[in-house]
Order: sequence, then structure tokens, then C-alpha cells
Amino acid sequence: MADYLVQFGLPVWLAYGGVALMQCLILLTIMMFAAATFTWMERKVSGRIQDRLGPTRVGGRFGWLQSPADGIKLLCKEDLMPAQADKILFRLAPYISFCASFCVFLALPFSNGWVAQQLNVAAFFILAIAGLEVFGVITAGYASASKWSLYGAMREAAQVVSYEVPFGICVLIPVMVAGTLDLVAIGNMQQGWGINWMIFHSPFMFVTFFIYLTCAVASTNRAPFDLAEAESELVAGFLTEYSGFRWSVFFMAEYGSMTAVSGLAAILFLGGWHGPIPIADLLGLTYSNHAILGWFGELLGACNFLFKAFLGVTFMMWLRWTLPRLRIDQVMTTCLKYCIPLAAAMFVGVMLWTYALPGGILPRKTPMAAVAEAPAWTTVETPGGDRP
Amino acid sequence: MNATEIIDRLKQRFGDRILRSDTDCLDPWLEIAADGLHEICRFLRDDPDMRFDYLHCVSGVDYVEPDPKKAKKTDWQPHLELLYHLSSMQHRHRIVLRVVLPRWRDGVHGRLPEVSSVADLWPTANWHEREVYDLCGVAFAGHPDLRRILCPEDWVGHPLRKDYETPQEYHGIRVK
Amino acid sequence: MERVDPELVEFDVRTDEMLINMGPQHPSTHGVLRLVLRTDGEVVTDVVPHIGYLHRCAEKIGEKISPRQWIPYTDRMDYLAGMNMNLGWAMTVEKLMDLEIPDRARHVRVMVCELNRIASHLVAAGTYGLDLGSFTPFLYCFREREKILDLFEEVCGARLTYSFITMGGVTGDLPPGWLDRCERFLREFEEVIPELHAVLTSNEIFVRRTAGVGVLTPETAIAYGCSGPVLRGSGVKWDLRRDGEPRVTRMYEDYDFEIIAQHEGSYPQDRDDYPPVPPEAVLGDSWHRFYVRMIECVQSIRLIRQAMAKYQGCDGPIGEPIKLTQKLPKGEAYLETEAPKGQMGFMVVSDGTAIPWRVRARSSCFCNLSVTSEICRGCLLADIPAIVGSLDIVLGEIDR
Amino acid sequence: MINWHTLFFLLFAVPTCLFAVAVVASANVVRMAMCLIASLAAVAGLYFLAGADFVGAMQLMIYVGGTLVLLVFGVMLTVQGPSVSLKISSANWLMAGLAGGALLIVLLSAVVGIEAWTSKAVAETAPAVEAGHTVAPLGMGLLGIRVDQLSQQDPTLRRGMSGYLLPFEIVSVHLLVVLIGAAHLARAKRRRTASTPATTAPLNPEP
Amino acid sequence: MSFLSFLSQPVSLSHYLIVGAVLFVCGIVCMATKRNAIGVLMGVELVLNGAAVNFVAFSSPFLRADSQLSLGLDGHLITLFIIVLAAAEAAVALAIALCYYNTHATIDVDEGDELKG
Repeated sequence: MADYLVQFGLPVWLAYGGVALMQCLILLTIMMFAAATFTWMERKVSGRIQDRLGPTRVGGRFGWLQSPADGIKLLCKEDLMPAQADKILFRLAPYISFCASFCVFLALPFSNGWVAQQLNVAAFFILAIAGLEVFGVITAGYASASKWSLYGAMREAAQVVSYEVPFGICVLIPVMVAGTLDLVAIGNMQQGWGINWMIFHSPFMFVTFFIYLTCAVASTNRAPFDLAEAESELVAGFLTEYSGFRWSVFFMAEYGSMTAVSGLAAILFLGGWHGPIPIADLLGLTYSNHAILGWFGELLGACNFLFKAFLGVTFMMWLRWTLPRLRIDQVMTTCLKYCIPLAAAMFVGVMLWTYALPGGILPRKTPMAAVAEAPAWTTVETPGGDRP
Repeated sequence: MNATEIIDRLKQRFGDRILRSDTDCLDPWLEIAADGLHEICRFLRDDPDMRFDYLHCVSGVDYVEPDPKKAKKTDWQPHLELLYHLSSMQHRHRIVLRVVLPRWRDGVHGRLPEVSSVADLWPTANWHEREVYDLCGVAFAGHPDLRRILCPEDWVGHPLRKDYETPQEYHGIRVK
Repeated sequence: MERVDPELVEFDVRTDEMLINMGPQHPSTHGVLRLVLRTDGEVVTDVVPHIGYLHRCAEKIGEKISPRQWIPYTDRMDYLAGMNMNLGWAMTVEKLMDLEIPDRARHVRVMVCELNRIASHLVAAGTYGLDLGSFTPFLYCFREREKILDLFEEVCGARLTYSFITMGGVTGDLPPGWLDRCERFLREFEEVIPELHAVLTSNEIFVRRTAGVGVLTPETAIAYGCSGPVLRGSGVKWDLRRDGEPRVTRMYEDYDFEIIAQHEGSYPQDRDDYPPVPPEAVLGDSWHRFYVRMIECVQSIRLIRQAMAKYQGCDGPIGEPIKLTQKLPKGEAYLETEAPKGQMGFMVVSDGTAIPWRVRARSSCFCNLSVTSEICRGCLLADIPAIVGSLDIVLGEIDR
Repeated sequence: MINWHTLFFLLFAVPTCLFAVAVVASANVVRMAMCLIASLAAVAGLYFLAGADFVGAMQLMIYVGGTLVLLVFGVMLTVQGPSVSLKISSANWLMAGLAGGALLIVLLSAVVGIEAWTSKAVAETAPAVEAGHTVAPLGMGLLGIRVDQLSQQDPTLRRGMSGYLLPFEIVSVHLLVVLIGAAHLARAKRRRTASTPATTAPLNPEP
Repeated sequence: MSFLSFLSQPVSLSHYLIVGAVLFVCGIVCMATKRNAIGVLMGVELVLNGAAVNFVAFSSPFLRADSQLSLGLDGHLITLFIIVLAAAEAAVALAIALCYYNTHATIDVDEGDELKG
């Protein structure tokens, strides 16, 4: 994209800067749009589950104007700050967790070429950035200077930090099978029919998907694991003192990380931007035919990816409105006694499976073959042996 | 065991401390002296064929006629009564203990009558006795934590006494 | 989780023990209860409930007005089960006056009280789900309760404070067509019960949060004077409708129903679709108290059906309430009836005039709540709402 | 001319240095922790800029996401009342400032003095990142196959190319030992006597 | 030589080394002056990061004239080891700090003077 602009004679730094800015704006709008629709959708889904209608009053039959209305209300709500709060940290906290959950989108590919920054350590980068969100919560908890918010912040920090371990292992397993950390490559590896998806690679991988979901729900503090703002004991946890715009920034961070985590699930397990039936290839919407057709193929892929992320978020909402909350020590035991051993077992299982059946169930591009295209030096024997 | 057998057993055992009793009224009751309360209750609870393990409630009833005109017609002296409703789940029989106390200890207005607490025998008595202390003004000796339970900590007076007038205001809030 | 003796409470870092106020206006305390918790980190070492925020001196007012005028005050004691409160006070005065009520009124009373028992248990189940964090069952329960309140509205015009049952019978007969509307409600309600069991009772996380939490041994329950589902949850088979005074048992004389308490390890199962008792559940824990309430609803349905049949069977007077200036015989009467939350006792002392000399209300939740400091010692902070919620307390009844 | 590289370098280097100085300057331990987190996150940015993206991600995840969270936990557990901001007497400040300044001058003179490191020697057009630049060589290096040094002709150096398999294993065992040690050191100790005198006194809480 | 002109030159190794030096010095001063045990710990973290920046700077192919002279892969690997070992060191140091806090009821390092003569 950037070099495309350079041809028009723009100075190099303006071109790259402009493209970077545009990408950030696009991602920001996607995140805002996702947060807005998901708040509206959460109330609709919870309504359906609880046998009632959900918002219908604002805007047309389905109350779709509800989230903009909420946004305006939150904007003009007064931003309170407790007297003995730590002023700077109190203001800073929501923006730390918002930036953390926004940066994850930078490395998340929506379609084959459509990624803000194609890192070859994309999966690892996402894991690292997801770990930073806990700082926003700790700062909020400490800065609100109230007993309850400190309790909430400490609980959340302990939970998120301990769930990063199984979350990391579950991300590692498909990466190990794919042989590369680059999400675009992983996505491309799952093209073709639905059976090529990573989730059907082996029964172990299938189980890993569900462990991944549990850890994802836990690390974004949703549904049965939402200890931080357990309203029945800690009023609203670290969010007690926040109101108005700052509260909505935290809210957006939560929905942003929910979307990001389900997007990552879509790419790692559910074939990213590839639908179960490869419509793009069947209809000939590929770059080989024509650039515009290729672009439409990518657009279709992007819609596919967004639909899967949408499914992931709906699953989280469905969990939230049906299951009661776990106690803090039960959350910790599920992590230490169930998630980590299971994830490790799946890791060993998948490793042995790829060794036993290199191509997985169906013959398709084996990971080693995928690496073969890499520069020649990778297929090498140990040094010291004198090369011919 | 019906009420008469219970009262006879108690009379044999405690003799003079069992004062009046009445078995043919709706809830058969027996009156006991204030100082023998704890001992009799322990016997009622621990004796195998009495086994009164369930204390329903402790209630205070204040007998005084504030306006002098009606005071002359009453056939009783002003006093304070404590009612202990006991029942046994095993033997399915019930009894009411009545303790008559002077309205104020040795006649001095403001000094609460004393009686020994049974909170160590039936833990449910803990809260009930606190309520009687709070509303009817009876001090229970040996109670682990005798504080007001329904009224605020620093409330003055005992509302369920017949001669109690409501204070004008409490911390600036008009009460009457 | 076995209870931790506070003296041996573990400490990893010298966090000085925190004194935390939970309430009086806290989302999980039912009404205005203030719990002062001494916690060390997550472990709660001591709980002291503070009550009295809703004290309206009902008993003092009882000494100034006639018994029939005091009935609306009994409605406001346990505002979730107004009918049962009226029944308790009405029967106490009937006991004092040795008044008999016609059979038709008796059957109306059974129907209406059992319907109110279902409504009260529905609120208990719904708010308990809310305490543990699942919002959905709360709405299912309240949707069903609305139907019951509609039925009551037809009978006595009010939805919460009915003042329907008075001394000498009931204030009015059932409106025509009420019985089949009630039958339709019972049929619909029977389909909802398995849903509630699925969402709550046999839900893995619900079981984890409640099984083995707040264990109340039968001896402690009796010693603390607990009653109702709290007592039966600890395995004590005691229900005033069957074991109470003759006047109370006469009301349920020819009715066939079960007392729900775990006897020799099993509950009376007259229907096979009850969820089994999970292995982690210890007798007397929060799960059992919740389970007892859910099954009592089924027994209440059976009772209501029998009462409807008997009501149609006998046609006599509905019984007319006593006159306001009726002179009460001299003497005392104390009577306890089986309210949804436990044994609600009323005492009336009269000196022969129309105004009682002393009126006393013994609340079941008052004793059930006094157990909290005993069973909450050494539990975790998140267990407090689970335990207090399972006791199903209503502050109106405790503070009177 | 200011090109992208210098701009981004300044974007990361300046916050690193500023926050590092802020860590030293501030007395409030919680603020110190926050500044340290910001500084090390900026250092991660520097790593990305210097082409070591795996190390940058590792720094973000392990160092900032793990170690500093541990540090913040330590701060939260021990910051009770007075010990939040411990003042330092101005005499110490003076001495520390002098010593630090002297050390800084020595280091800077070395850094700027040596000809090979300064910018005059930098090639005009930096070599572009070659395609297919993956972290595979780094991984291989850890396993003992020094993929990037295959073209090394000098036999003595070649033998040194055995890679980092041994230190890799040692570190994993070392981490295990540290894990157990730290857990044992900070374990919950069971206290025999009543924890605080208040438990014996009747609990009448002040409003 | 003027610092500003130094700024305008393209980024080279010495720029990174300056940042490393600043981090290192801040770490030393922090360790020297802080009375809070965890403050000292932060000083240690800064020192380790100063060293790590230098390693990464030396191993980067862009910052030197001929990229053959750079450390190449070794610099990256050593930085990884620094990060991992710093994590281990922080864990043990915090455990000790907590034990110190338990015994002395305060985190102030000056209180720990039992061994003083």
C-alpha cells in the first residue's frame, strides 16, 4: 500500500506515516464498531435467554440505536474521582488497558493480505500484549484507594496472570503444528475445505480448542470467571469508582480483548478467513484471475473472519447469562489443576500425532513441506560435518 | 408426658422454687423463682425423658397500669413477666416457664431487674435475650454480648414498657 | 471445605486483619442487613450481623389496636409470604377465642397459603441464583411468581400485602373461574421446575459454589432454634403442618403430602425427574437447603390440587370475620405455624378487653440468621452471600 | 536529515531514559513501579527497532508481563501506610548524584570516543530485511545448530559454533529450582498464637 | 562536540550504547539510594536492562558499517538468557523481601541492622 502511494510522488516518510495512520484509524473504527454492536447484542442475547425482548425503545423495531444512546449518556455523565485517589494513576489506568487491547488488533490478520503489521512473531506478540492489560486493572484498583477496588484488582491480576500460562500453551500447539508464528501463514495453511481447519488436525487439537476457549474466557474476565467485578461480594471490584467516559473506556477495552481473543481462536483453530466451503476459489475470485476479483475474494475472507469472531463473542455472552460465578480459589484450582496439565498433555499428544501422521488425517500441505519453501539453509545437517 | 406429669416431676425435684402452675389453660405454664431459672432450665434440657431441646422464644410482658383510674381496678401488683416457651422434638411435649420480676431492681427507677441468662444452654436465647433487654429492659447476667439488637446502640429507654414515652427527637431527627 | 479454626488461621504476609462492612445497603444482603466481617486476606475469621434497620415497633402498636386491625402489620413482616403471616396471627387469636372455622374457609386457606409458599420459594431460588452470579434464573422465577400474584390479585385485590385471612375465616370467597386459572398456572409451573433444576440445582458451578459450604449440623440447628427449610436442610424431619399443635395439624388433616428432609440418605421422591444429590453435597450445607425449597414447591402443588378438589366438594358458609370490638377472653395463647421461611410464632396476652395487653411475634428468620456467625467462621469472602442467601432471610420479619 | 529511523529511535529512547530517571527520582514506591514498567516497555520498543523482534516480544511478555507484575504484587502486598514513600536525606542524594554522574561521564566518553561505533562508519543504505526473515535461526541456535554461522570458514571459530543447547537446559533446571525455592521461602506460615489481640476482645466495631 | 550534531547523524551503535549507559547509571543510583527493599530490586532490574540493550545493539546488523562484525545471533540469545534469569532473580528477591517484611513489619531496608556491631 505504502509504495503504491510513493509512486504518486509523495515523500517516503509521508507515505508510510499516512498508511500507518490510516490503518490505525481503520482498526480503531472496527474496534469502536465492534464494541458498540456487542453491547447492543449482549442485551439482545441476554434478553432472548431470559425470555424477554431486550432494548426495543430506542430506534426502530430492534432498538439498534441503543449503543449510540448509551455512548452519549456515558459521555455526558460526570467523571467522578474519589478525593484521596492517586490522581495521575486514576486517570491513566483506563488508557493502559485500552491501548493493550487495541495493540492486539495490529497483528491480527483479517484476511490474506489485510493485516496492519505482518509480524513473523504475530502470535507471540499478541500473547505479550494481552499480558499488559492486567496493569491497567492493577493501577485502577490501587488508584481508587478503596478497600473493595483493591480486592477486585488483586483478584483479577492473580487470575489473568495465572491463566496466561495455559492460554500460552494452547496458542503454542497450533503454532507448533503450523511451524510458524506468523498468523497470515497459519491462516493460509488452512485453506480449502472445512476439513483442513486446524481444529480437525487431530483429536488432541479438538480438545485444545475447548481448553483455549476456557482460558480465553478467563483471561478476559468474562462469564463464570468474572471475579473482578463480582457484584455480589465486591460491589463492582476495581470499577467501583469509575463512571462516565473512563468507565466506557474500560468497557471498550473488555469488548476489544473479547473480540481479539475470539479472532485469534478463529485464525488458529477455525481456518481464519477460509469458510468451510472455499467459495472464493470456486467462484474464481482469486488474484490469479484479476486484481479486483482477488480483492473481493479477500473481502469475502474478511467477512468470514469477522463472522467467526462474532460467533466467539456470542458464545462468551451465552456463557455469561447462564452460568453462576466461580469462587476465587475454584478459579485458581481450575487453572492450576485442570487447564495446565490438560494443555500440556494435549501438547504432547499433538506432537506425537504429527510425528505419527505427518499430514494429519487428510493429505495436505504438511508443515515440514511448508517450511521447505523457506531459504535453503533450514534443511541442514548438524555443523561440524564437512559439507560437500 | 403431659403437662401435669412434668410439673409433678419438677416439684419433686425442686420443691419450693416451683411456685404457681396452671395446666388446664390453653398453654400449660408453671411459674418458677428467678434465682432457680438456670438450674431448672439445665435440668429440663438434659433430663432424658424431658429433653426440652427447642427454646421457641423468650418474651417480656410488662404489667403496670399507667393512668391511676384503671390502676385501682387491676387485681395484680405492677411487675414484669418473662415467658420461656420450650418444646421437645423427641417427646413432642411443650411447656411454658414464667418468671415474675419486679419492674425495677429494689424499687429504684432506672435499675433493670436481674435474671440469669440461659444463652449457654440454648444459643438461640442469645439473640432473644438481647431483644428482651433492648425492648423490655431486663438485664441477663452471664450473657456473652448483652447489647441492644433492634434499637440503635445509644437509644434511651425500653420501648415495650407500658410507661414508656417516646422521646421528642433522636440526634436531631423528630421522632414524635 | 472443613472449617478453619480462627486461632490457626494461616497468614502468608502480615496483612493486618481488615474489618469490612457488608451492608446495610449491599446488593447481596436481602434488605437492610449489615454484616461486619473480620477478614484476613480472603478467609473470613468472624461475622457479626447487625439488624434493626427495619424495626417498625409492630408489637408496641399491637397493644393499641384490636387484633383484626393488626393483620395488615403481619403482612409487612414477611412481605414475601403475607398470607402465611396472616394465617399465623389469625389462628393464634382463634386459639385464644377457641373459635372454629368452616371447612370451606379451611380449604381456601390451605390453597392460598401453599400458593404463597411457592411464591416465597421462587423468590428465594431467584435471588440465590443472583447471589451466585447467574442472572437468568432470577427472571424465570419472577415470571412464574407474577402469575401467582395475579391469582392473588383476583382473590383479594392486593399483590403483596393481602390481609385476606382473618379470625373466623377469610374475607371473601374465590371469584368464579379462579380455580381453572389456578390449575392452568400449576400445569405451566410444572414444566418450568425441570428448567430451574437444570439451570441451578444440577449446574456444575452452582454445586461447586454451594456443596459443602456453610454446613449446619442438626444439633446446632436445633440449639439455635432454626426452623423450616434451614432445619429440614440439616436432615431434621420436622414440619409444623404434620408435627405442630393440634389446631395447626387439623388444618392439614386429610391432606396427603411429604415432609422434605433427607432421611437415611435419601429424599422422599414421589417424582422421578428430581436431580440426584451430588456427591460433594454434605447434609446441612447450602445446597441441601436450596434443594429442600425446590422440592417443597412440588409438594405445595400437590396440596393445592387436593385443596381445590375438596373446596369444590364442600359448599357451606365461608365464615365471617369477628367484629372489630369483639371482647377477647382473658388469658394467653401462643401458636406457631409453618411459614415458608420457618416456624412463625405469634403470642397474644389479653386482659378481657377488645385490645390485647401484649402482642409478640417470634420470627423464624431471626433465629435462622443468628446461625450465620457460627457457620460462616473460616469461610471465604465469596461464600458469605452463598451462605446468607441459602438461609433465605427477610429483614422485615427479623426486625418487625 | 531526520529519517524514520532516528524519529522512532527517539520515540523509544527518550521515554526509556526519562522514566528511568523518574524511577530514581520518585519516592512513592507505587509510582516508581509504574515508571519502571513504562521504561522497560519502551526498551522493548528499542529491541524491535534494532531488528530483534523475537527478543522484543520476549521482553514484553516475560519481563514486563511476568516479572514486573510480580514486582507490583510485591509492592501492593507490602505498601501499608507509612512505607509508601520513604524520604531520602539530601546528603545521600548529593553523594549518589556525584557518583552516578562520574560513572556516566566515563561511560559516555567511551561510547562516543570509539570510532567504529559512531555514525560516521554507518553504511549509507541500511541492508533491507531479507524476505522470509523468521525466528527459525534463533530457535535452531538454542538447539545447538548455529544456522547463521554455516559460512564460517575459520576452523577455530567453527568449533565454537556449538550453539546454546547446554545453557538452555541449565536455565530450565535453574528456573525449576528457583520456583521451588521462592515458593518455599514465601509459603504461608501457620501461626500458633491468636493472630491479633482483637479476636479475643468482643467484636464491637467502631462506626 | 556538540550534542545536537550528534543527534542529526543517522542512528548508530553509540546511540543505543548511550541509552544502555543511562539505564545502567540510573539502576546503580537507584540501588544506592532507595530505602525500600523493592526499590533496590527495581534498581537491579534497570541495571540488567542496561546490559541487555547493549547486547541487542551490538547484535543488530543495521547499526554498524559492515554487518559481518555484529554479534549476530549470540547477542539475541544472551539477551533471552538475561531476561529469563532476571525473572528468576526477581522471584527469589521478592520472596526474601516478603520474608523481611514479615519479620520486621516494615519494608524499610535501614531497619535491618541486627548484624551491626
